[in-house]
Amino acid sequence: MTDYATDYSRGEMIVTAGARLLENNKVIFAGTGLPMVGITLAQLTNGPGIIPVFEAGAVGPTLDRSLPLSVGDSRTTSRANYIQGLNSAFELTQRGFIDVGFIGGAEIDPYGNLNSTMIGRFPENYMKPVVRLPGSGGAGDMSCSCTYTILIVQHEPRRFVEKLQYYTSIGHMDGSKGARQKAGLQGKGPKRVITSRALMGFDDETKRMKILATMPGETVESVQAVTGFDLMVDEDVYEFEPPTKEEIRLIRDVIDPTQIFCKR
Amino acid sequence: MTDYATDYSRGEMIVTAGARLLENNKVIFAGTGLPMVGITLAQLTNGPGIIPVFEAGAVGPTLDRSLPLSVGDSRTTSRANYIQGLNSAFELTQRGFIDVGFIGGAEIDPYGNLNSTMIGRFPENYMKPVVRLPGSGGAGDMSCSCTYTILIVQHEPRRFVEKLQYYTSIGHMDGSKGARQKAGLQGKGPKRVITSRALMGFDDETKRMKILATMPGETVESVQAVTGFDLMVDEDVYEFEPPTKEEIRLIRDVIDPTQIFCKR
Amino acid sequence: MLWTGLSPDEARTYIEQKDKSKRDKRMTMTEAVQTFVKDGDNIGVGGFVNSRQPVAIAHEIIRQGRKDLILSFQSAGLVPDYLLGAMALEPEHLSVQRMEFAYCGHEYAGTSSMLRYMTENEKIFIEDWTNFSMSARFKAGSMGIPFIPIRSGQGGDIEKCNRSQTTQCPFSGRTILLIPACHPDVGILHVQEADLYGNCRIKGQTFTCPEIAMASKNVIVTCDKLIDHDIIAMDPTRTSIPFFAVDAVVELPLGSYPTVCHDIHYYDKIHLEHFKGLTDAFRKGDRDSLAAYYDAYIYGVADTDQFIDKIPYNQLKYARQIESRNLELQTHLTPPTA
Amino acid sequence: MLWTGLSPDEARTYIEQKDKSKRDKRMTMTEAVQTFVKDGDNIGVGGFVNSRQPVAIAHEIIRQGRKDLILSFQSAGLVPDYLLGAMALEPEHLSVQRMEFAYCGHEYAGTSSMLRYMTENEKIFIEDWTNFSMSARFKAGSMGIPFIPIRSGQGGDIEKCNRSQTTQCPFSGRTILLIPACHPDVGILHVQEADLYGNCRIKGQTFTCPEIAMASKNVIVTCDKLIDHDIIAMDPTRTSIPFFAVDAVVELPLGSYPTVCHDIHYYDKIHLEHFKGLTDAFRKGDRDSLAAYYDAYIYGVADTDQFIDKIPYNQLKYARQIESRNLELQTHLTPPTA
Repeated sequence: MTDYATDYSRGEMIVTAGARLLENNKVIFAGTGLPMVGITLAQLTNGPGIIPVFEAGAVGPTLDRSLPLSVGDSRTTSRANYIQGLNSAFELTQRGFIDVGFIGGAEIDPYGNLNSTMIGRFPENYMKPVVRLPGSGGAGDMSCSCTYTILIVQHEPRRFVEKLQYYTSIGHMDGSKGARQKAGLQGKGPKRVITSRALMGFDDETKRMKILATMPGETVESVQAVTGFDLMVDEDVYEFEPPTKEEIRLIRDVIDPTQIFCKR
Repeated sequence: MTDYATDYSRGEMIVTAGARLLENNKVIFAGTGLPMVGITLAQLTNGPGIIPVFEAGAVGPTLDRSLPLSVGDSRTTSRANYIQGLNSAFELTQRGFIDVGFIGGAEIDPYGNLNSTMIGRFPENYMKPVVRLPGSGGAGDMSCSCTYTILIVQHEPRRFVEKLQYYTSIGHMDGSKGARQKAGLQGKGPKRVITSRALMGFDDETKRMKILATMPGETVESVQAVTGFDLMVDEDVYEFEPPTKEEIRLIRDVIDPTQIFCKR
Repeated sequence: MLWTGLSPDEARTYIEQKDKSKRDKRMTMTEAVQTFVKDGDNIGVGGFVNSRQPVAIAHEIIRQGRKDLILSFQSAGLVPDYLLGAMALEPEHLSVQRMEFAYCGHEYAGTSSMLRYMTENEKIFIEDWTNFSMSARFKAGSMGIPFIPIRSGQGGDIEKCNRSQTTQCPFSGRTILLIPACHPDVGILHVQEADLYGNCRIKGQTFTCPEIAMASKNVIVTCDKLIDHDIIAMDPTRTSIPFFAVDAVVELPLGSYPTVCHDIHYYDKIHLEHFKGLTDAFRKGDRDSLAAYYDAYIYGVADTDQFIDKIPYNQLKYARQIESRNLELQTHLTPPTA
Repeated sequence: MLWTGLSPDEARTYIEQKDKSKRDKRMTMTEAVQTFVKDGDNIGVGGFVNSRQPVAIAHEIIRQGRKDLILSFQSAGLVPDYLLGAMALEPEHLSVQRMEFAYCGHEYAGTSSMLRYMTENEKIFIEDWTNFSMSARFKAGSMGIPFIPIRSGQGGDIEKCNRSQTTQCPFSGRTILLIPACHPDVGILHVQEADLYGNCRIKGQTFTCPEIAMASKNVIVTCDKLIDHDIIAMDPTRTSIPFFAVDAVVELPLGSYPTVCHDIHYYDKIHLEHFKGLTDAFRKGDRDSLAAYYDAYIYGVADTDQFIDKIPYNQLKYARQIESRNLELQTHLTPPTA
């Protein structure tokens, strides 16, 4: 019988779910923050053969020097297979070498588009936003060219919105058929969205977000209640397995003991 | 009094002239054959600060491992400053880092265009030439993007022709004003042509080839006699200084003792 | 079409005419910035977020003061914050008119309060790109081509905010984005090792430093260590930037402190977070604390040695010790506290 | 638009679906060529003229026989000559239908008689490029872009013979050439060192080997030395090609002999010139001598070890001894004679 943890935080739930979704032996382009914690957990559990790629240029490192504080950190290079720079990492992505892009965003719409640029009216107030966010970084590139992406977003109504204030990282665009192909994009776009409330996918037809599983303690209703648009619900919706004690131990003792990205 | 050699070959005259034309401290992109001998002689005489670049990727080597047999040879890398590959070498050229391209060609026209692709009717017989030559190699690129070029051609009437059978490496095109600029090229094109008979430049107005100096033993008339088109003659035409004993000693004893490129 | 920095033709002409000889390029920091950083310059900022940021060069630019700068980078943290902070305090002494970038922030340590202050108060012009498109702009510049096609950064709002152009690929017929080269007036870089001619060796990721160097009109490099030219000549495949792309070599140990410098030192988190906290406070109205920092750590010191002298030794020592070692070898070290 | 090899979309889809795991990719030469070289394939040939040419792979392709091959390279000597020679002797066993290239010849040792024979008798289709444009085609392929702009190869007849297109730069308004990416079906490369996963270390110039590897659908690598993965992981900045771009790793000392292999051996001029002489003689009508060479050195041996076994030891020894040393250290060596 699996030994589940009973005491875990939202971040820890997200990280655990993310790690479990990463297939072994795949090439994963990890963004900064929780994705880095997730990929490290995956390497220590179900994905010892995972090949992490970081945008600053490291390919296939073993993350054994403690959690990197940045995707450009020297800690992303330990025992790597190949190291160059940003152009190289993104060209690998453009060429098709990256199976999964694992990224976070500040604001998401039903089609998996992300905003990490600004809060305010666009384009009118582009030069004078209400809140200026850091900008695309590499997420805007991963979302275009990784074979598919897994997204992490904080589950709050003001972050799950029908219409973004700014479209930074492209998901399924307006959901229309072949929209990404027509725009010249190559990757298939977002496949999963992970939050502390639910695991979501996208409807094959409409490309709108769909609950696949609820996180422990949540219901379809409680998830919908914190979402600013109507979620579809998968016919086989299920409850996601909680983190195991071992997963939590690894996060707390080994991966992020000082709670840099994963708060308790 | 300068101690001139009395016994030297045509190749040795060309190499000596080439070496003397190379300014110290300039970046010189050297093609295969006599240009490699010339740049080595320059490094040993008037141009110790010359920075050779070879298209296979070596920048700024000291040519102290014996004459390279190829521009891709390991001997072009000795004590270099920087080594990458072909794209890097040609991108440096495109960016403007190469002062002089020093190249050879099989057939030349009055405007310094070169043919190193085929003898035969073009385009009709492109797929079935009378003689197929090796092709552009890097000369077609150096001719476009080095700040200027110095060309070496065997001085025979069938090689100095009014119209090329194929335009491989671009010189002053048809001689019209701004022709290179209009075609999208960046470098200024050929500045000098060196043969065993003469040193030639190009008229500022017409861009046609012009005798600047005759090699020892030659006259304007003897040069014209082996040229398949009318040469202009500079008003200050002079006789080129013969090789010194020291230059010939360096070529024979140090640079090309087995006469790989420079026959006696 | 507005080219910020140099147009491709200007950039080509400048390099053509430049003295590319192999000569001693050592300079003092003061001299390097005086010579190569002018009012109105487009500055290409090396490093990535808070990794190998050219902090010492930024400090000197702040000390000397410059007006109407343009900052170009893919992702950066401390250097734009330092420059924007100087502008926030004394716009008559230093000002930034425009930034072309993909990300300005501090990853784990949060967003940039200086970017927020400047944009939310409409004090600078911004042009958004992605990390790849900005990197590829430097790459196009370094290659000597006026533009490069890429397959990202399209389909959303970013392309509406910048000078990219959508076109059809003439070969495949598919939609693709064309982005213009970036040729900064001056590239500012910190590397681990350089020789006196300017040949640079970068350890770990190169970020976009080689591309910035080759794309820029002039380049200032600070290095942790000046190494013999013979070491370069022994293995030229390790040279990341060739000498003729560099104009000033400033030997400056810890020139990217408190950001991380691969194999030399890790972040000084305490100092980074201290400064970050002051910028946060500034945005909320506390001007004096930030001004005091500038007076103490930048205006009040003559150079980087004096700046480093103000860092408690145990912070410096810890940053050096935890770099390039695995977790087990870090466990016996006690992190310093603020 | 005809794409030889893969179109950019096909190339992208293939790599997307490929198993990119880090696994043991060692194979015998026979197996590697059987698995990855098919009739009709576009073969990207690594090396440069007679430097680090993938001779052993070419020999095995000749032994196994393939039809309607396309050869893509910037500059090559021995490998196209070997393949064209095999076709000249027995077109039913091996044939090349097309070459896309900038230079085919032997520099100091003269033009390629096999290229002359094939073209002057109209037996193959040729497409001329320049060294840069062909290199940039591989580079575009490796970067995942369908074309790349370059500022050379235009204004003359070359652009009339190939698939490049002249256009106006949408930013600067100047004329520029667009060239299509090249995605070979299989890249064939010889490198000095590789690990069992396919991470490759190239010593000296990389030529266009990394670009060919990243652009191709599949890649066969022969290496002089198989090295521990730990050596790769110790300094990943020295990896020239990452493992996931490689499909077969064949440990094969002297796999590029008799061409030069940086730090391993210099040319075997005697063997090179011997073979070159036979191709010259073939063009003038002497079929038998060339056929005898193929029978003795290629068809008559099972593998590269047996080929090397036929090289007189003093030639082999001299080629190794004169590599990577200065002139003075070469003077006491006596060059072997044919």
